[in-house]
Amino acid sequence: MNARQGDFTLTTALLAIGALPAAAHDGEPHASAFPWTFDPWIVTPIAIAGGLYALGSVKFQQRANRPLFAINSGILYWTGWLSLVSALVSPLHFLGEHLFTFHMIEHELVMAVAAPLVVLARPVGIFLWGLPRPLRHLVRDVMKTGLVWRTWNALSAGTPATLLHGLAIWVWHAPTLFDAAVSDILLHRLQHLSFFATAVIFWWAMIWRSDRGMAAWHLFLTMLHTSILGALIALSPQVAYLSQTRMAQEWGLTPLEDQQLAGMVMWGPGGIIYAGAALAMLALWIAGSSRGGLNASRVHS
Amino acid sequence: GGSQSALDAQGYSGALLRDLIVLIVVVCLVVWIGVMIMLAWSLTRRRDGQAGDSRGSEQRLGVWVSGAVAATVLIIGGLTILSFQTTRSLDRAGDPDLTIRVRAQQWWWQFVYEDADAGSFQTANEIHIPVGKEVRVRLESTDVIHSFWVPSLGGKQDLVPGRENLLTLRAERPGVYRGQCAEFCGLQHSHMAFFVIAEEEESYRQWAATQRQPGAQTGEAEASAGKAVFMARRCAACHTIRGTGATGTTGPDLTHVGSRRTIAAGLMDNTRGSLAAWIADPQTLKPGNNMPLVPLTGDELRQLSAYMESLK
Amino acid sequence: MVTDADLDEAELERQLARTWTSKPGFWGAIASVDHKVVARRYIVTAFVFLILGGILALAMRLQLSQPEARFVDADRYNQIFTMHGSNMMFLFAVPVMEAMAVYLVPLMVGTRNIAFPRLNAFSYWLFLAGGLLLWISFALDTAPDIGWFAYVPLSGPEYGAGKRADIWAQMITFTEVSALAIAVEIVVTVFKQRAPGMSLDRIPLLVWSMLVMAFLVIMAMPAIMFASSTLIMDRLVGTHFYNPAEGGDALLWQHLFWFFGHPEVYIIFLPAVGMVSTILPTFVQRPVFGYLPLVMALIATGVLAFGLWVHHMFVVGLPRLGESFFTASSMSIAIPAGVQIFCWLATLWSGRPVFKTPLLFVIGFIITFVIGGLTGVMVASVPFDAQVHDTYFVVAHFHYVLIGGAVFPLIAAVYYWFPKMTGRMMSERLGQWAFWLIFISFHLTFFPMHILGLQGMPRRIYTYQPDLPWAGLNLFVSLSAIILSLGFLVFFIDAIRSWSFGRPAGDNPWNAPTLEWATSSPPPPYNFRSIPVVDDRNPLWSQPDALPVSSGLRTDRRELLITGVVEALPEARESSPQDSVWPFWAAIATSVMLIWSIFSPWAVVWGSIPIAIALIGWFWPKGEAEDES
Amino acid sequence: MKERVVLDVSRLPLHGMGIASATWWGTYAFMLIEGSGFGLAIVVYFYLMFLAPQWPVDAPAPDLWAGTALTALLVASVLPNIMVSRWAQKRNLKRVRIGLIVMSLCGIAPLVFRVFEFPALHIRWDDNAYGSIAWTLLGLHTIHVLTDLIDTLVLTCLMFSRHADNTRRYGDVEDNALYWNFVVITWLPLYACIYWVPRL
Repeated sequence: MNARQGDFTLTTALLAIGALPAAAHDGEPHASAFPWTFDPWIVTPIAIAGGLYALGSVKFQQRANRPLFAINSGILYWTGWLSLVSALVSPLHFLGEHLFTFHMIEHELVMAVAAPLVVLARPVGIFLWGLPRPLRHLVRDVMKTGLVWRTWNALSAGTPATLLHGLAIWVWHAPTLFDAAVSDILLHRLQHLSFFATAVIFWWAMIWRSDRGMAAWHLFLTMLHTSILGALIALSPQVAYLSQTRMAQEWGLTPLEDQQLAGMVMWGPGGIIYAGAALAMLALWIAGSSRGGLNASRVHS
Repeated sequence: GGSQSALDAQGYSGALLRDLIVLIVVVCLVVWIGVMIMLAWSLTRRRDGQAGDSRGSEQRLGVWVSGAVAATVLIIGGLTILSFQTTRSLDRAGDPDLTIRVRAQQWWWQFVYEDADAGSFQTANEIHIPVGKEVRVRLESTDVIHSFWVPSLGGKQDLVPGRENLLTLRAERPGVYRGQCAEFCGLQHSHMAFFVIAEEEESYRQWAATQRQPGAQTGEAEASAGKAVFMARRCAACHTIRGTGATGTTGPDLTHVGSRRTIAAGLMDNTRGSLAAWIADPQTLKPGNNMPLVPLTGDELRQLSAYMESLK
Repeated sequence: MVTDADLDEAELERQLARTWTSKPGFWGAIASVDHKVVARRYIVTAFVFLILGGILALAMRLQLSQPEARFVDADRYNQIFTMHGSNMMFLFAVPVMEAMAVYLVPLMVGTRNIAFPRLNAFSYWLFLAGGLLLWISFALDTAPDIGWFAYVPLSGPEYGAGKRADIWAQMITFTEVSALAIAVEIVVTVFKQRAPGMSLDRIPLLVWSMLVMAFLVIMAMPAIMFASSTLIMDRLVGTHFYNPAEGGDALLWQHLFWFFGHPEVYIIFLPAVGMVSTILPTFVQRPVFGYLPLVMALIATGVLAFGLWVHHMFVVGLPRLGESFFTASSMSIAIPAGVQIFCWLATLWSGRPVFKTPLLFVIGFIITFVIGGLTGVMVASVPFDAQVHDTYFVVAHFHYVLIGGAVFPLIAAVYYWFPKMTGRMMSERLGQWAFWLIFISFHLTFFPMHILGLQGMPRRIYTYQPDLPWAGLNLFVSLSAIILSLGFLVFFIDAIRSWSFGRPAGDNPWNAPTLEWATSSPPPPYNFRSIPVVDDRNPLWSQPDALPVSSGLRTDRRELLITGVVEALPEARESSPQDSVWPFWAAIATSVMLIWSIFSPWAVVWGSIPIAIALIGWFWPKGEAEDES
Repeated sequence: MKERVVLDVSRLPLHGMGIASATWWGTYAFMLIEGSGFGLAIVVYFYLMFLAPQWPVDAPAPDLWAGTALTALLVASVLPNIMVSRWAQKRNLKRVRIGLIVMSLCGIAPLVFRVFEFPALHIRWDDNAYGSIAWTLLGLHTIHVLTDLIDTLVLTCLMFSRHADNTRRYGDVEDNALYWNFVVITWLPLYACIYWVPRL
């Protein structure tokens, strides 16, 4: 490995996107431009989600008397939305199609950054405000039907959500499937959709549904299994993801190095996010365990 | 002897690592002194009449503790970047000038100089390298895990059966550098040393040219007799002496054993006496090693050690 | 049905004693399931193993005191350092910390016995059998000689001759099964048997540390069980897990071993942290500063422990691109460690230190552990580690962490809780002697090893040549080690003497704030006359006059209180099992099966039958009050 | 120390069920230990797979029928298992007895299929690392089926004894049902690994 690649490693590790100019300064075919990706099947839903939320916030702002809530959740939502855009539309997506490492960063952004932020913002209410009135009532009614409600409740309980999200992560990282997703655009969309959807369910379950202690436990388990998957990928002496790492050479990495770095991204930074969330949940759990007026009165009954 | 110390750095990597070690130790020393001052102050400070756990002082303590934790984060962040810089400097560009394949085994080192043009050759427990050149060592093990370590030249790297690891050495100054197996590898782990002799390009070339020659033929009668003993007494079943009928591969290649500084992986200096002692009773000198005790008469022993010594 | 509500104190104590006291005599002692009795056995046994391990260390120091010494031959030396490491980790450090938990946790959470007390008794017998297996094999000169880490292929079928490696692997199984059993007991005791009102944020820090330790055991020990079992399978029935020629891998062993081995360090260290956080406030007479940060630091250390195993493998040829990740993650453990250190310093700063022996050892711990932590930061750096890995630098580092970081607090804990356990004080004068001897000679012994390591001295060598520049320091280290052992001798003499002749202690000699000091010293078999009710983190300081308690538990059966996980609201009265000899027989049956399985895989089949019989005897209801519901 | 009574617990039940029972938590803790064991075994399976140039090593993918039939059987057994647990909650002794007999049979039947699973792997444990881990996964799970079967059999006998009609026993039945669910659930990823991953 030479110094140029050393630069590459550092910047990849620490600055992700900031590394781009350093990575490609050798006049490869892609050096001049990092194109944005405008896949209508991706851009349209993201744009709608952004538009609806903007419209909804404006309408909500006019009626509500809780501006602070709106501002906080707005910041969360837009940060989440922007990380989704940077993962799926910005040049990062283009890079992800060429380098496994960037693809992994993209996935971590979708699953461990965008999803929890959007979930924290609880945007459904605002979305509804963004809809025209008849549609709003229709959607609200649909959401309240027993089937939808029960399905959501069943899925977003702690254990099913953790299992579902874990299953999505492990199944898509089967080398054959992962490689297929890189070459088949339909599968690729499906992959990102299932990552994001299961991540939203997972984070919803952790943040809003589960008891804090259980949430911490599920987050810890998720940290453990994603770290192990990352470690498996990072430590494999064979290139398992053939077509995903095919182009690594153009970027100054061997395919094996690309795979190792990708695994490392999942193992390290990915794991830290889950671990951090788990610790935050535990802290809330412990700190709140004697509050709420229940304790003293009920013990001394 | 020969230098074997991470602090006595004589190679490119060794010097980088020494600088890093010194720097980190200094930073940590400062941190430790800082913490000790805080500890001493907490223990000895004068306490006024009131117990000091009012709300305000608790908050002040909180600020201090948070500040100290933030400083911890900064320091370990800085040390991580320092380590990273060193790692990057260690992995320099460039193809190696020389490649040596290392096959570690219980409890000695086999070194193969791979050179398609000039011809490959083998040594044991001793390598010569040219000063200032990049030497790539390809590390393999034929039995258990060993670790290749020449502290004065650079860090260590394990030799794992079923895998190959790489390490690059570059000696900056001529000298004799001692290395030793650093991963516990069984009974005689302690006696698994080797020497790296860094010399100027010219003398390195001469040495390599000599090593490529078949084993020396001497006119000395005692040595010739020793050769006959070597062939007759099963020695040839395990050892190779190029240019003779001895082609065994279990033990070290003895073609130029007389030119080496030590025998039995750094156990003893290489003299006729120590050779004789070793051949006479290897199991007492290095219990458990794979060289069997071959019964010899006194004359045979003298002849054999003379022959070994003559293989310069 | 008899409850305690309308009895006077003396009558209540009489009835409780009748219900909870074990029968006298040999079989009564074998059958006892009192957590204090079992813990005392555990602690004493573990300290015996400490002494034996220390003697091994002295043997090694004797051999290394001069170059090419011939006091101990290579084979014996390899057995000795393997025994020293395995013994200290598996037979002393982990068990003694768990034993302290078994003794203290039920008292500190205010309950009458540990959860699953029969499992507790079983675990002790199994631990004892594992220890005996290892030491008898050493006496027969067939002890393991493969290092406490037993790397394959050296320990594999091809290079590990005889049954030595199998004995090591099976000793692991013994101690791990007993450790897992205790971990389960601790988790359930802490979750379900806390005194009413002891919500999560009122749990004593020692109990938190033991809880985190128990979770680490539960998550980490299966890795070593899997590893040691597959090693035995490779050796006995010819599987190929670790054989690279048939698709196995030598590094797989290291991953599994260190996935356990790294958390193992925290399994030992976290309880010590809990001891410090408990002892310190008592000797400065103020509540600990930063309760929640300290709890979170314990948990964060536990979580991080599972991400750090590769830092024992920096030189095996891991992906070079990952080095900065590995360095960063290994160093990050310094953050929770820093939180703890600074919180303790803040506690010291704002309190009024009383310089008794326990506090001296705590201060010695801080001084020493900070050095160990900083050398830990050093070896966390991949390039730094490339020079010092497997040298005496690492030997120095982990002795600073394990002796300085765990044994010093343990000795402090012995001085601190000895009065509670025996009803008698240890000698303050001998304690001061022991402290200064141990503290000074510890540093004299282990500090020079850092330098030896940097000077190129590898670990696990039984001798070295005279022309290497290590002889002087090695002699110095060996002489210091003798003083260190004298220090420990003083400590043991003090403990043994005080056991019978110490000054009577009274309930709460240190004016400590936690529940174990609310009962008599030593505590009665039922621990508390009435179960305390808690509304503060330091109940004895907030309620100095009269302890709030609950009433209504039965006295004619062993009954304790089950409470909720979060707020510890009472949920049920539950019976606690009677004494039983079945755990003893089950342990014997298990030992037979495990040792037999070193020699034949069929042992697993035939050996299971007596185990099943013993377990049925253990669980079959006897129709006593215990069984009522 | 002087005491002040502030709480009366005499009206609490003499035995807790579900999360108020220490045994329930103990069962979960042991399931966690064994779950970690299964998880590790699966990780080792993948580790060896990532290591090997092709997977399975020197063998065709295992035959499906025995494993699939056993999987169907195990999944189906969850239904009576949950029923037994409910009946135990309601303290219906007669039904619990019948249910336990059914569950004993549900424990024996999979073992019959298990016998055919080992040859269906087309490799021996001592052929190569793939064989070793495949046999280990199957063996590990078999041990769990066996232990729970023995537990169920003993419990069945117990429920026909004079000790049967007791909240504690019903609690044991529930914990046993919990453990059987665990045995079934852990089998599903093992089944996927052993039978379907080699077909990817």
